[in-house]
Amino acid sequence: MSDVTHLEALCEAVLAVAGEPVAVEALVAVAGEGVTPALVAEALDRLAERCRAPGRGLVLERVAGGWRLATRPELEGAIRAFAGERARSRLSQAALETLAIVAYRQPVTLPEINFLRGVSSAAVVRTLLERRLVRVAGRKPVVGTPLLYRTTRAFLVHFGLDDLAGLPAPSEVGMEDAEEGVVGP
Amino acid sequence: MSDVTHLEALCEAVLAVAGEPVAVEALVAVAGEGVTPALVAEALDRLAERCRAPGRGLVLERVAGGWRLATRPELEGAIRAFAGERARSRLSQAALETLAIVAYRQPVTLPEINFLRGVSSAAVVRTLLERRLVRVAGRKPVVGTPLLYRTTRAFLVHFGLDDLAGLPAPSEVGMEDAEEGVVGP
Amino acid sequence: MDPAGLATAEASPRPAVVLPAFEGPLDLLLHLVRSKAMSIWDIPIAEICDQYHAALAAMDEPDLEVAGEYLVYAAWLTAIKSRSLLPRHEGERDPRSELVERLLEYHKVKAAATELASIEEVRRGMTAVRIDPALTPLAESGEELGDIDVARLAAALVDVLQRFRRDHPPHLDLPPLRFSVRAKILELYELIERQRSFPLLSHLLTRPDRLESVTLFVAGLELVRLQVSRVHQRLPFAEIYLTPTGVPLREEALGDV
Repeated sequence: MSDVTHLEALCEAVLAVAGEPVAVEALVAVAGEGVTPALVAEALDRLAERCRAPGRGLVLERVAGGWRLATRPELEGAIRAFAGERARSRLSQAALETLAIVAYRQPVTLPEINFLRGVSSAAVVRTLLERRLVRVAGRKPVVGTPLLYRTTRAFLVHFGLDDLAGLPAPSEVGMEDAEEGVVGP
Repeated sequence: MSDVTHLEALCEAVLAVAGEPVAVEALVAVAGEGVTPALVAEALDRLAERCRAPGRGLVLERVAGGWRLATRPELEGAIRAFAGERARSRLSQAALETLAIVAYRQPVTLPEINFLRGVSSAAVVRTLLERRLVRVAGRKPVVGTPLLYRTTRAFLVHFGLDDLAGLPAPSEVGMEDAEEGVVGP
Repeated sequence: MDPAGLATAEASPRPAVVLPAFEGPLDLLLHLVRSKAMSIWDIPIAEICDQYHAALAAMDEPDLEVAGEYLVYAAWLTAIKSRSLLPRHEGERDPRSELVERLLEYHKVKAAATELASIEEVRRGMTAVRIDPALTPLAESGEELGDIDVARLAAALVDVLQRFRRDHPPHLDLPPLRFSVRAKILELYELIERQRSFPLLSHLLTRPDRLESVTLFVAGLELVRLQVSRVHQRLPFAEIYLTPTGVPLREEALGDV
């Protein structure tokens, strides 16, 4: 068995038990001596390619700075039926708005979120903390030293982002549209 | 995509998240109408066959109660290395609790930590010392002069705090405050 | 139930809301500007205030905090309007520009939220693969230190303290008994013998001391057990009558009570 073939099997096995994204460096570390990051990258490429074949139920995706195996989104119905779950609840509009503010403006404080949304968002932030989609990242050195919030690794996984740079650019989310549509003469 | 191809993907996805052996009947039940046990058996055969290809890290096994996906036994070394590596970079629930006690109650002794947690925490404190999250800060002038522990500079850096006054009261992060009524030993 | 409103209608048994739900005064204002194609530079304050009023009236339960948010906005809009009517000094900003900026910023937030929602729509169908290793099960090894923040630390402290309190309940203070069952049995016996049909419930309810009522009730049960008295109650919660059976009460039968 060639090195890369063995490495591919190793990556698949490790990722399958990890249950979360694993960094290339971590795979290099467990692969043993003489294995370079380039070799691991090649093995991961092959693994991703193989997962794309018809009849496969898994996808290999790059999220949160690592690689993760997950089930194909099309198979959601079967997975849910098996687990006996109802449809997973989506995030509410309030949660999505708050998350968008934290994501694009981090680090950000609760008063800043309240100001931008025009409503008190304390309860929403608390729920996002519980769901581990945002985290506390220190305090802002202003009057009242409010807590600062940032998004988490779980946020990146939830939205399939490799890092924050992968967030859709503001222009992609209709800023020009806003200028034209909203602003009158 | 043929029925069996789709079914193969479905079986792989369900087995990959099931966490326990899955009976053929359970797969038939989630596969939807018109799918027979024979068809599922064929899909499982194909899945098993495909897992035997070089470069695959998973095996499909028949065990009591049904079928399960597991890692290839030869890769156990890598899996164990990965598990060990991961344990080193993680904090157990016990360690998190102990760190919380040191952070909020410092300076604090090991007997005081044991008293609050209700279990011996010596090993956990040692781990936190090794991880440089807590440090020894003198001895308490009581019988036995136990060592006093405090959090470190690295602790503050990790949590983004300037000083210990920045630690939030539980109520500030949406936890009901459990302080009242709890006394030290 | 869901104070933060994170779950959607899908997870809630309530019927879908007919009115479009607004996240607050800013959201409603943005909606009005867009749907009525009104100029952002010339927002009719009176109409907006009417709409705010309608939104508040449509709420199931008036919420002071939410009402306050609408009021603050109404006041702010009124202030902008009145300032924009005054002549401006040279170089002074148009008082309406802050409103325009806020609406634009909020519009961006909503657009980003929509974007996140569409990503989530696809991704929530995916589940992380988690299979068992062939031989040694993978121990649950806690969490990545990098994923732990002070909120988790505070939560861990609360866990410890709650568990501590559960394992160390406060001591029960047992005050000495102020009434003896034996004395109450004798007292009740006399009352029953005298009245033939004694209303126990009324008697219990008029005792000033709850402990005395409890002791009397136990004494009543003792009399029934000793077959000195019968008990009648016609309906649940109705009066309880004790009547003598004719069997005399012998003090030695009381034993240790």
